Amino acid sequence: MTVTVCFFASYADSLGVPSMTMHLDEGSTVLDVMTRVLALPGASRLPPSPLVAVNLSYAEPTRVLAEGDEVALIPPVAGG
Amino acid sequence: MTVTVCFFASYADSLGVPSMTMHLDEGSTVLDVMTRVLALPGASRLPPSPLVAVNLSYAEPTRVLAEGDEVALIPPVAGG
Amino acid sequence: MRTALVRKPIDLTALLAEVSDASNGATSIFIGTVRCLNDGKKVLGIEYSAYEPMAEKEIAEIIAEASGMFGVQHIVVEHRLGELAVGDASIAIVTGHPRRAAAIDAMRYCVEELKTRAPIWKREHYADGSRDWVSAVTSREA
Amino acid sequence: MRTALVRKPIDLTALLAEVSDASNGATSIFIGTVRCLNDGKKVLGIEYSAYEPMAEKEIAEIIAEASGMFGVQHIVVEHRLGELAVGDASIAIVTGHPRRAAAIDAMRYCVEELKTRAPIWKREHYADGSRDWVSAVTSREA
Repeated sequence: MTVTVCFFASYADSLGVPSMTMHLDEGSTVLDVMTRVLALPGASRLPPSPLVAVNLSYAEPTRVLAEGDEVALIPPVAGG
Repeated sequence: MTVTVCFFASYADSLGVPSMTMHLDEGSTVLDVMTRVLALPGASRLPPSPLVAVNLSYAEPTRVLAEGDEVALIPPVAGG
Repeated sequence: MRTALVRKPIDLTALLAEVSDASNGATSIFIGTVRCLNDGKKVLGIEYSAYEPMAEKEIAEIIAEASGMFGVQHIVVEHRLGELAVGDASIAIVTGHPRRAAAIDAMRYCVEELKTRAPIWKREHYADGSRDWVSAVTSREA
Repeated sequence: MRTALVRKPIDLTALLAEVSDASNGATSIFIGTVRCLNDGKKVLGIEYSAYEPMAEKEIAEIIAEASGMFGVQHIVVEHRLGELAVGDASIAIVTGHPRRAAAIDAMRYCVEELKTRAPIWKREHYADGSRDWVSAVTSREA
């Protein structure tokens, strides 16, 4: 299956891209995506367990993904 | 000695005057003023122990008064 | 820091300009307005009056207390007196500070203390033509 | 109740009109502004960005929570994105209710939750020409 992975703010700067398409085995979880992301060039500047949202809601690392999901890595927020 | 006694809002309505001059013996207290006020016509609509301010600050009934003091009876406040 | 009893509409924009400071990160505001219902009675307006010199002194003391407790340098309070209609602002409290917690705490302290201590009174005018002095004790307050 | 991410100056007067209701006795406002100093560094401006659809959803949920917890029907939140200068408002939260406690509690809940949950980021521009992403964890927040 295919998911879209989105990066923002300092994470997008570190990885050099705002998003990427990722091909995953069925049954893959958020943790599987994170493992792949943390192996990318520039990922050494990311924390070991970044916050993640799936389809616009915060999600646990154990969350099982589905075809077409939008997975977003959320840097520490600073709104307001 | 002489003091000025001021009434506001519902107290002024009940007593029919906004203020009065009161002649007192030396050593008189806030309580002495209240006793005199509560004997006035219309005073039956005042509470038995109204709040009092002397010279713009809240004062206890035991407060000893001085010549020229301004004694104000303060109805329940409702600002804001 | 400033307090005033005023007899014209409160100008919130002017108050905001007054607390403005490049070091502020947070501005907190409370506005009290005349509402159309109180204790189930339809209200047409409110007449506010005060023991003016004492009210100004008491509010100035409240502001000084809030400034000391929360370290807030920028506080302005205006309370309107006279005849107000439904929707008119009777009070505005504006605080500014680098941090939000202090700005909000100072605003809340000022409104709570003012409603307890400032010698200000209101007489409501009802749709049935009657008028009544209202107190924080006899009515549930805004 | 409404939330919006906007790219132009926040119009507080319009937001006040939006929460206005004859049954309101209390209006509470929080305004966040870009301040000139953060952690001892002189700030010239801030660039705000967001994961926009999620930020709007998250803020809408926060408003719904505040409405349920405090019974407040009138809440509007605007957060500005893009390049802001010192003194510019980045956020305004306005609540209206018959009673002051609910209006202030709802305002405070919205600002605290928004700062924790909404996926919004800021990059500060400093007087020395450098730029840095700032987080609530690494800086003391306004």
